[in-house]
Amino acid sequence: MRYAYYPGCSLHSTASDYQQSIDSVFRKLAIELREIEGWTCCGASAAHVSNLLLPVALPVKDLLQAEKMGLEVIAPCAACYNRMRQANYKIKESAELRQKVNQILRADYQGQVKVRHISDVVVNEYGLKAIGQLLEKNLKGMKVVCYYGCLAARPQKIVAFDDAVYPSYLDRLIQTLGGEAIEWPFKTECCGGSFSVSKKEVVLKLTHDLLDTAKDLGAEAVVVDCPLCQFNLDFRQGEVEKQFRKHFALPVFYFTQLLGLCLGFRQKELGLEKLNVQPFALLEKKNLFV
Amino acid sequence: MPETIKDELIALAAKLFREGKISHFLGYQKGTLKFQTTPLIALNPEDLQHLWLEDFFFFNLAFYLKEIKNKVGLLVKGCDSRSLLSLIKEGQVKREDLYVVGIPCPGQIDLRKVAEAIAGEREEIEEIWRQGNEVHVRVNDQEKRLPKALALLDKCLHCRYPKPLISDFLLPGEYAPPVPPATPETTQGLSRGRDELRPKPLPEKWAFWVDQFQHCLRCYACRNVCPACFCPRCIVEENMPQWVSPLPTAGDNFVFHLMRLMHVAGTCVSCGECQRVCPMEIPLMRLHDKMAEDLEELYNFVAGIDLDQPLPFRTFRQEDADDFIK
Amino acid sequence: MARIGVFVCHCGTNIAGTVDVKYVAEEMAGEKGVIISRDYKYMCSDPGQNIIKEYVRLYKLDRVVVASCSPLLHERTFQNTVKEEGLNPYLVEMANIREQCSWVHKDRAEATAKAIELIKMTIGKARMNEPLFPKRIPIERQALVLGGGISGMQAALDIALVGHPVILVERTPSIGGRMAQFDKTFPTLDCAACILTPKMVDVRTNPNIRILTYAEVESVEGYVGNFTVQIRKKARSVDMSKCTGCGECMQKCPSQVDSEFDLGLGKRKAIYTPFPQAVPNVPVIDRVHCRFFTQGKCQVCQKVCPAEAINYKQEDEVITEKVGAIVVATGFDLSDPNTYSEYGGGRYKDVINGLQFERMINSSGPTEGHLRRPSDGKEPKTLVFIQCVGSRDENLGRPYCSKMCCMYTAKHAILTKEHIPDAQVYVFYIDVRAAGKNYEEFVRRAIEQYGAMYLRGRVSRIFEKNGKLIVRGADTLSKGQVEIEADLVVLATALVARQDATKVAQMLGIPYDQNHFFTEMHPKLAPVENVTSGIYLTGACQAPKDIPDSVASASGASVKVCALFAHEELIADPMIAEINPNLCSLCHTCVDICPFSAILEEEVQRPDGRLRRQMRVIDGVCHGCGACVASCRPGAITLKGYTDQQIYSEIESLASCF
Amino acid sequence: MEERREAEIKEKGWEPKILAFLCRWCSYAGADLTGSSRISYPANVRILRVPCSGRVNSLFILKALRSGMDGILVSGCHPGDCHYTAGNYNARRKFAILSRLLEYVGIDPRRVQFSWVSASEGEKFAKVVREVVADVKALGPNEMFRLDPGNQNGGKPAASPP
Repeated sequence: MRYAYYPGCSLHSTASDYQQSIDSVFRKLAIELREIEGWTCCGASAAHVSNLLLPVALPVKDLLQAEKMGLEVIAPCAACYNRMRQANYKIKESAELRQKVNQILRADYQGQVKVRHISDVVVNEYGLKAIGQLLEKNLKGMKVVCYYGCLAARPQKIVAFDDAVYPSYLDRLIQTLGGEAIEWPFKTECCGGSFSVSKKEVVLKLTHDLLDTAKDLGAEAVVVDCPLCQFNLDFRQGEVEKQFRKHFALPVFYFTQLLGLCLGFRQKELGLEKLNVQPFALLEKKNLFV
Repeated sequence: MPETIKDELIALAAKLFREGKISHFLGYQKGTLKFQTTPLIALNPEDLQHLWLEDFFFFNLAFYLKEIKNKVGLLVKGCDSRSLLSLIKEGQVKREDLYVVGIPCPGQIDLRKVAEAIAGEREEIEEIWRQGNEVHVRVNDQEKRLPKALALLDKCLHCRYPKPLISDFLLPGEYAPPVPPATPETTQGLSRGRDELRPKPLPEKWAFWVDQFQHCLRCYACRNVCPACFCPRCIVEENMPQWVSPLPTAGDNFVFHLMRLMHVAGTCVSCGECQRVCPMEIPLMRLHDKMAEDLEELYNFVAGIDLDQPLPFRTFRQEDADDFIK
Repeated sequence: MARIGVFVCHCGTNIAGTVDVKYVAEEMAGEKGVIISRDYKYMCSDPGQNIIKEYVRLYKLDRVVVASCSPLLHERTFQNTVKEEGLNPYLVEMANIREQCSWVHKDRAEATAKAIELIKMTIGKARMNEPLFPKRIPIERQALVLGGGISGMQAALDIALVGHPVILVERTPSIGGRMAQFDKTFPTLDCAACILTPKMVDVRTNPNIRILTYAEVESVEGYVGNFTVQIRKKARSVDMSKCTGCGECMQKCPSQVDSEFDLGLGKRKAIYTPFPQAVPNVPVIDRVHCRFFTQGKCQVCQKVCPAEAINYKQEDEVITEKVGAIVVATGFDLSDPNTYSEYGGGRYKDVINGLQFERMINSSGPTEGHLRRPSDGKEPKTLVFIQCVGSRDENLGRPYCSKMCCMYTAKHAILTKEHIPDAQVYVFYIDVRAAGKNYEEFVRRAIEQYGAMYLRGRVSRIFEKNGKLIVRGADTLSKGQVEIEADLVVLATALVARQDATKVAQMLGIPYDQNHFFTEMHPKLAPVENVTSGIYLTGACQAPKDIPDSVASASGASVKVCALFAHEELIADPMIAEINPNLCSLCHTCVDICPFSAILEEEVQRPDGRLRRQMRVIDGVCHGCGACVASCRPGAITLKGYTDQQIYSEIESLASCF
Repeated sequence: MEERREAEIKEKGWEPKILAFLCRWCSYAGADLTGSSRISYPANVRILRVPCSGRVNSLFILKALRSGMDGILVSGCHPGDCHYTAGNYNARRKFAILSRLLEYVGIDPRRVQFSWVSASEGEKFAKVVREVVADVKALGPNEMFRLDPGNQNGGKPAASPP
């Protein structure tokens, strides 16, 4: 298996731990990731609210690179994934836009490059059965909630690869790893996204609700596959605790980190020390600490 | 083609005869003219001894299914198989009555083009053989090499379906387009993309076609050879009312050819036989290609490739193109 | 050689004011085949018609061309005129020189010249006219009604009351349909059973109605007036002629099964009637769950039956019936509430749908009319109703409105408050659609008198917290998010076509829309007819319909059936298509093109005794549109009245004018 | 007749002859409404009534062109309004292809036009006729087959085939 890889800005900065764990896990799964050469911004955050053309033209520039490579694209960040899928959709939908974008990029892109979310590839392409056979450790006794966020689910017909409101692919992965994925109604509730920067109080309220219900249901950790969600739930957790006078101490893992642990990698290979909410006590309790 | 394959084919067909699965087997036999095999209609295993497999077999044997309404075994090239599909869709043959044997095709030689390329006459050609990407011709003891584009039938240069789309048995060999698909135009769409007439102003087009139509003798060879023309009696032979006058005037020829186009729309698989047999060398395929492209563009319909797709004039979609209507 | 008479009408000054009618009449006299040509002030008047009659008689005319107004106006008039003289009415042709000439042109010379050409075209056509004779098709005056719900029952009754025999086929063991499941009906709140049960009895006791329950139609062949249907009567395992309906067997049967009728909220036995008032009141054995059929022993029902009616050996029986008309009243399904993941996707027991609520609040339902939470049996105090669940939802490909949810939700709100006065009821809605007699008033009552809290907005999520259901949604009027701690949530799930609707449609040869609802002939002007003649639609198989609408459409459909049955024979319009088998290639283009399924392939014996396959147009089914004619490449099909010959002759006649 | 026509043309200037195939349920009734509303339009159009636009065979159009009609109009019910449910949809496909073929052999699409006119669109019918007449006037007479000996209207022999 071989894919064109589009890390996006997060994976090189706030989510470098995600990147580390992906590198390790994919090495083990023998899936080759070829980083798209000279990739540029996917058009999320600022671009797509400022202009209609830019958020399509930007990802198309990267997709054109991928087209040359002749490979499907993996995007680990839900925002990048969402942008690229949207760009493909819009390019196919509107002849006018297609023409404009191609004019700008001096290219002939028809929206044909397939873009996959990293979890989609791991769970649905590589398959849980195959993963089950590689495990060296398991998450026995660990109760988690899986948090999917919105960008890999909505708009449903453009990006979703599972139920858009109540997805279950991460839950199924956690079960395969031997852990307990708690039924949790807030799987796709809003985390506040990039309001984290501009309107922090909104994010604090929303993340509080998420963490609070998760804790209530007995979760010991949260599992995510989106760097924005991870940032809000993990980095802001201290502030939430302070403002709402509650104690959560819920580590927020990337799914690749837990998968990596079960595949036998050590914490350093998975960037676990970069998590804000320290996971080591929990991991020790579950005999996963190495 | 190696003798072993011929033996294998004869054994297969003979077995089909013995088992009563076929009453006819359609293949090729040695022709009386050079570089041309003649259709063989075998009625029993003995007839099969005349089977002759060499690389010159442009005849589309599906043609005979217009007449032979029995259980038939037949050889088909990739492109011929589309005629079969069309005839099945038109209710003229039943799939279960056919035993289809696929034959690999290296691309068929267009003798007219070869003669033109060597600036000689057909009769002067002593030998033709294919080698690599070229066609070699011996004329007056001299060997000439032609690129395939100058020696193969036009349709072979744009071969989209080298492998039969339906078959019960495939003779061994390579089922690949004779010319590698070089540009997107040759692989996508039926477009030959080179009809210089298309962008011309209307009067020039009319002048061109009226000149062509006025040469038509109304010999009806195009119609008679066409695997898509299977009506028991053609409407041009109708005289109550006589829509098309039998006199070969440019005007009535225009009505005849346009009518024929409309009648084979969706069934015509662009096999090119009409143009090949036209004694007046009217470029009929330009018309057929234009229509095939329009059908694909407007209705996403390509003739003879999908049994489940309804013929374009037997169905509609509410959202079909409407822009030409006031 | 035709003997043609041309009659040019002045229409007072309507035509003569612009067209030189005298000159026109004179010009026509010289046309080939024209024996006489004359003008008159009003051709349609009695004296005018008399002139035509006189000339037909005098000159032995065999074609009549009237140049006057639009044939849409007076074609029938002049057809009758010549008929009185013994001339076949289809030998009359009209040239429209008023609407399409004198009224739209001002220049006298231009209009006159055009009138001449129009008449010449018409003469050209008339020359090719042939006498046509309407065909008579016998009608089997028995109707088949598919579906024994309120719509099917009403249709069966209406037809039977006129005196025609009706076969009413119902798939389940009893007639009654959805309405039998309801508690009360809006907007009057009378009890459904009270108005339905008498109707069921009427159906049962009507001597013209044969009820076949636990039966399904397997095949339909033929055409209007002459359908042959095969009906499978599933093995009931109970002899209908012996059973007295005492119910002893149902009491003693040891197998308990979830009741379909109660939508899983209650139980039934393996031998059962769906509900106590079932018609016929004869149980069936559900062989999938019966101990005797699954394990080979038990036979308790047989032991206790005082009438010896139990027959385990009964087999399915397929009967063949001839009917002249079919009324389709197959009804609707509710969309599966478990598919809406935002509402719990089936994970919460206390999220139910409207029909389940209906069963629960029904005094003969599984809780005997007491509202109970399915999870713990407690009485709910806070109830949330959510409307438009799966309706008006583009994402689900279901853009339509389910029509009755607004009304039954208001009804549920009222009934809740009547059962539990201290309950709090919330209703989430997008719009309230209460366009019906006394409907809006009913909704207002629910809000104002019963205090139901209507919240305009959608629910984004339902989740469980501390044993309560938290319903989180938007209230777009107060522009805020609301969270309600509910005990019970009722979803007004979308009404959808029956799961097997497309199969039924294909069997009957009727069209259906993208939502699989059956399509009427015309949405406004032919709402119960179907393009397939002799098949009529009624009730919710066409689109969501409430009881009044269903009953009205049922009566409409019955009138159509009775109108068809008013004569022993169907008089078919002679202007229909005809196929010449000698020219036909059997390509079936015509079959695919025909919107009425009027063309079939059949095997006929030739004079030499050999069989040959050929196509035939069914008289009475063909509507005469001519689409097949235009698509027949060898010209094997003729449309009588608009033949190729006639049209060719019209074109030629016009061409010869210049 | 050729002489007569030429004389006529000399006298009045050339006026196009347009043949219109109108479906009986919508467009024909629409044209009637144009009349009863007394909306005038040029007198060049001759109406031929057919039951449905689906009845119109491409041969009618080809034959009409061949017979020297300067313009042809086919008009039926709007999509979805066909009295027979689908005749106009079937017709539309054939006309679309025929129209493109005619264009390809050099016949101006403005000579063979199509429209949807409902029974209530008297105004529209007049407008359509006015447009078609103006279009065909701009194109000039249908001279396409006039040199043809097969033309029943006489004429001069075509250039003899080589």
